[in-house]
Order: sequence, then structure tokens, then C-alpha cells
Amino acid sequence: MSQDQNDALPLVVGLTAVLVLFSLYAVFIFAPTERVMGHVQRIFYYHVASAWVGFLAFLVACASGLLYLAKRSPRWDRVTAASVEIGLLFSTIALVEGSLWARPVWNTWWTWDPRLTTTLVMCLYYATTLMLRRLGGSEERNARVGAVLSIVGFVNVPIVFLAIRMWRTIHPAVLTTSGFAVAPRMLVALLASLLAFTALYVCLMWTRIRVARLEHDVSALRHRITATRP
Amino acid sequence: MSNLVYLAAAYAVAWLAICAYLFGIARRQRRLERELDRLQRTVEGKTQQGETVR
Amino acid sequence: MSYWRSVAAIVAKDVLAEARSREALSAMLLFALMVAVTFNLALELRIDNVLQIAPGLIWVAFVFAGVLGLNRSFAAEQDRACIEGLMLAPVDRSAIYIAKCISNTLFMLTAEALFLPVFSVLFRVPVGSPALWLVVFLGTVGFASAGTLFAAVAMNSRAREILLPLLLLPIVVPVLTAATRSTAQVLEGQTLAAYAPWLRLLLAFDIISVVIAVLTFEYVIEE
Amino acid sequence: MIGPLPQSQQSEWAIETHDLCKSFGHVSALQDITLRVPCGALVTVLGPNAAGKTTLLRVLATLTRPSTGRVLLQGLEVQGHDAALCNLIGWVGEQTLLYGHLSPQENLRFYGRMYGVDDLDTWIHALLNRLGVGERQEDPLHTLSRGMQQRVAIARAILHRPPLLLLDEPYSSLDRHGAAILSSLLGQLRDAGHTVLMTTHDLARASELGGEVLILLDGRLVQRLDPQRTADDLRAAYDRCTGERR
Repeated sequence: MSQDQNDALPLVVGLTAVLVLFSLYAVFIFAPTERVMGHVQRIFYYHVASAWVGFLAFLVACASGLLYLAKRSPRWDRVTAASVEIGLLFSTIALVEGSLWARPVWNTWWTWDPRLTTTLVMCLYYATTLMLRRLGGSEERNARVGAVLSIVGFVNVPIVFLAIRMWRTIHPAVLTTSGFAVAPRMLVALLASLLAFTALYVCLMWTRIRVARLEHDVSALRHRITATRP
Repeated sequence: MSNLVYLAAAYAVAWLAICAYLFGIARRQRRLERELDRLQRTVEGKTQQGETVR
Repeated sequence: MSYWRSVAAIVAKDVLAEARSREALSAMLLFALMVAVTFNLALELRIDNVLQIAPGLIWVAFVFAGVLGLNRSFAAEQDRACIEGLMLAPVDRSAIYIAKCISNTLFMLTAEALFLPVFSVLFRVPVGSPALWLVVFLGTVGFASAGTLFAAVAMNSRAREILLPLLLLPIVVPVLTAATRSTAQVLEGQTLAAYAPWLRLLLAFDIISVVIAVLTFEYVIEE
Repeated sequence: MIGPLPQSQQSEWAIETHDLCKSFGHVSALQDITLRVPCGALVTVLGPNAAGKTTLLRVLATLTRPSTGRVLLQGLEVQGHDAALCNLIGWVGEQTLLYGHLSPQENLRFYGRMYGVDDLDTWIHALLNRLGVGERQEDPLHTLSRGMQQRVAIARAILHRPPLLLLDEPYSSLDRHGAAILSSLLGQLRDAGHTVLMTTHDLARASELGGEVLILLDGRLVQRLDPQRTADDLRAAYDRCTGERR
């Protein structure tokens, strides 16, 4: 089975590379320049795509957390751990890109917008769950706790979002997300970016999980050797 | 025109972060594969000496 | 029936131990007051802006004092491995959660009931209105119900004192915003209709958090 | 004081394990433990430090999950948390499982309520007197010496009249008087039909108690000595086992 997986990986990587190149073409050449914001609006495509992958990754972590608790197989724990890590990477990218977009457009690096605030808060939470795994303790317990935390975290995302949105509507928002009309060609660029990033997520998960499995094998072998040492 | 700086920065940040992450994983994988190789040789050496490895 | 008898036994045990030692209560109360004093010095709380700052100050004090109390509550269970005594008892693991959640809520509410009058005297904020106490109650239940789960997570790790607030604070962001906003509206003398959405959010959070914690507690409490 | 157990036991074996293994990460603590303890037996598990004695007892007490293998207590399969199993087990561990701010009496009353013990106050009173804690039973536990606390921990373990007692180094921190009380109590419990499995690292203690002795070494059961063995047999066997390892 692992042989099959290794055979399939180059294929997936190749597909991802094609999708990424196409998305770059769609974003920079195919999509028209936005009238008000100019070229800087092109940040939008990758910003949305990385935010989407962040969300997807935390969703996958929640699902694999549930599966771990049901099946107790270390395989699902490796999926949870990898997905949280990659979700954190993409959420952080989304935050930084958002910031780099907000600066020229709204003249500020940061706004306490519901989406941004929720992402920031949940990033801090997920980073702590990763830190928890490094504090030692038994692998089995880390897996169990990791699963529970990924479930609780994901369930909490919409509640945090709702709370912050209610909070913003009561405080008059200084800056509103000024909507812009999405031309069909822009939509193509957006979809291309979403697809490319999702494929990228699959690739990263694949390699990350493989490394985690390797790590497990190596430490198992190492202990077997020390255990039989006369 | 200076807006292009932000555009470039945003895309640079995204790709740099992803590449850095991939590079980290790849390095870890290489290190682990070397280690696995070394350990497997140790195990083979031991079994040749007539020891059983549990 | 034996389920609720066990819950009652654990709560009674916690209350008795706390009545003897007053460790958690005095720590929480003193810490909350210290937060209030510190913030007053740092933010220059004056009569003309008291209504803007007081709600946030109250809840920041509650949250940090609450973290302290939660850590204390599970430290007591770990002291002579008492938690193993609870795990060995013939009761469902969720009964342990419910009991610890009730006693943590009780201790926090007691500390808050002692804190608010002092706060009222120091900052001339009226705290008599029943609506305020309703907000305090709902907010505390939300905080303690999520906090009890995370305190159990943190209990078996190194660095548990740091871990608990880092995990808990992001999760209770909804409680913090809802409680702060509704406290502000109550203090401003607005009608129930104005802050009813916030109360609903608090209630929803309380219910969801208790349900999820009851379902997952057994996975985090085992060693 | 300790009455005979009701004769309603489903199995002739109090403890049965099949190929029990426990590892922490990749470090293995127990390997292939297959074990049968008949009801009403007094069994001592003897072994040097780090032999896996505590792990074995914790697995049997359901405090630690085994990595692989099966455990049956009185014919009941151990898997997950089960009230019927909990009622079978009396546990004394390295820690006392008692609350420092409560008195011995209050501690026992709390645990008695958790187990739904009948006629609690009289029973607690009798137990504490039997263990020689009578005079201190209303003082906060943290004011008692470790040895006195250990006696209360033993009372806690037999409070719900469990048919199976799992005692991890129960003699630790007991003085001579306390040890004598415990020895006579164990004899009484065995006569009443309770099964006792205890660990010790102390050869003299194991040989003095009588009953079967299991020698545990590096997570494996290496020798089993029946109750008829003499103290010298035991010493010789133990020296041989530990000697082989060196």
C-alpha cells in the first residue's frame, strides 16, 4: 500500500505544479486589473485561497480527531497533527497577505474585522495545541488530547466569529470591506487559486504525514536496538 | 506604483513561507532516511552475529 | 440516581475542603482586586469614563482570577493522586466533569460576589441590578464549563500554569465579548431588549460548552 | 469485623491475564504476562526496582490501559470504564488518594458515598479503629504522618468491601506496629475469601507473608513459587533470577 502511495505522489506533485502555474497565469495575466484598487487587488486571490486552506485544514483536523477517538489508530493522529500544522501555516499566510492588502487599500495594517480577529485568535489556540505535543508525555495521550482539542477548536470557530461580528456591529466599524464587482475573469482566477492551493494542501499533507510515519519507524527501531543490546 | 511593492511582498511572503516549510520537511525526511538506513544496517549486523532481534 | 449522588458527593467534598483551606477563594479574590487596582493605575480610570472601562476591567479580573482558581482546583486533585481515586470510583467520567464544573462555578461566583461590592465602592459603579448578576452568572458558567475541560487537559502536562490560559482564552473569546458588552449595557441602564442577543449568545455558549465537555472529558482525564 | 464474601462469584479466577504487554512509547514495561490468580489467594509480586511491578498492578486496577493483551477480573473483561469492575477493586498505590484538608473520617465518608456503601459511619469508625487511626480520625489529614496516612489509604481501599485487593508496596512508610496491623488484616481478609495481590521489593516481607510468590524481572514473569516453598527456596530462586540478569 505504501508503495502505491509513493508511486502516486509524483503524479500529484506534477498536477499541483500545473495548477499552480495556471493560477499564477490567471491571477497576473488573465484577470483584469481592478478599477479602484489597481494591481494590488491581485493579492485578493491568494489571500482568499490561503484562508480557505486554513479553514479546510482545521476542518480535516476536526474530522480526523473524531476518527481517532472512534478508532484509536495512530494514523488518524498523524493526520490531525499534520493538518493543524499546515492549517496554521496557511492561516498565518492569509493574515500576512491580508495585512499587506489592507495597508495600501485602507491605510492600516490591521482592522479588528470579525474574520481577521477570528483567524488570529484561533491561530493562537492551534499554535498552543501544537506546543502541547512538544511538552512530552505519552504519545497515546498526546493523540487523544490533540484530537479533543482539534474538535473543540473547530466547533468554536463559528461562535467566535459570531461574537466578534456582533461586537463590531455595536461598535461602529471604522472601516468596512468595500465590495468590488467580481468580473467573470476574476472569478476564474479566484477558482484557479482555490484549486491550486487545495492541491498544494494535499501535497503538503502527504509529505508531512510520510515524515511523521518515518519518524515513528525510526524511533521504534532505535528502541528495539537499545532493548536488545546485551 | 508603490502599490506594486505590496503586491510583490504578498506573493513573496506566501511562496517563501510555503517553500521554507517544504524545505524543513524535506530536510527532516533526509535526516530520518539516513538514520533509518544506519539503524537497519545495525540490525542486520546483529542478526548476522546470531542474535535475535525482538 | 447514583450518578447524581456521586456528583453531589464530589461537590460537597470540594466545598468542605475549600471551606477549610479557602485557598482558591482567597487567591481568586485577592488577584481580582489586584487586577482592578493595577488597571486603575495603568488606565487612569476616572468617574467620567468609568462606564467605558469598568465592564472590561471587571471581566478581565474575573477571567484571570478564574484561571487561577481552575488551576488550583485540579492541583488539589493531583496532590495525593486523588484524581485516581475519582477515576476508580464506580461512576461515569462525565459525573466527575459535572461535579468539578459545578464546584468551580460556585467558587468563582463566590469570589465575584465578594469582589463586585468592593469594586463598586472603589469605582462608584452601581452593582445592585439583578440583570448584572444574571450576566455574571451566565458568563461564569460559560467560563467555568470550558475551563474545567481545559484544566483537565493542562493538569497532566508540564507547564500547566501557562497552558491553561493559552488554551482557554481563545475559546472563551465569545464569553468575554458577550459578557463585557452586556455588562456595559446594563451599567448604562439600557433595557433588556438591547442586550438580549448577548444573553442568548452566552446561554448558547454555556450549553454547547457543557455538552462538548461532557462528551470529551473521559478522553482527556485518562492518563 | 470483616465478614465473608457473598458466594456469588462468576469465575474461579480472580485475575486472568493473557499475553499482556504495556509499553510507554517504545519502552516496554511489561511483556507477555500471562497469569491466573484463583479467588481467595494471597499473591505477592516480588521484583527489584523498575521491574514493572507498579505497571502490572496499575493495569490490573484499570488505571493504565494495556498496549495489547486481555485482562479479566472475576471473569469480567476489562475494557473501558465499568462500574461493576470498579466495585471489585480495592487499590492502594504509591500515593494515598486522600484529600489533605479533610480528616480521615471525612475522606472515607466521601469515598463511601461514591461507592454507595451502606451503614457508612459505623463501618468507617470500626475500620479506622482497627487500623489504629481512631484517635486521629477527626484531624485534617495533612497533619498526620505519612505512615498514619498510609493506614487511612488502606482503610480507603477496603471501604467498599472489594473482593479483589491490589496493593502496590502497601508496607511502605508503615512502622512496625502498622506493618503488624496490615499483616493481620491481610490474613483476615484472605480467610474471609478476598483475593489479595500485592507487590514488594522486599524479599523478607514476601517470605514472611506466605502465599504464592511471583518473581517479576524486566517486565517478565520469570518464576512462580507455590505457598509450600520455604524461605530458603524463595531466597535461592530470587538470587538465581536476579543473578542471571547480571
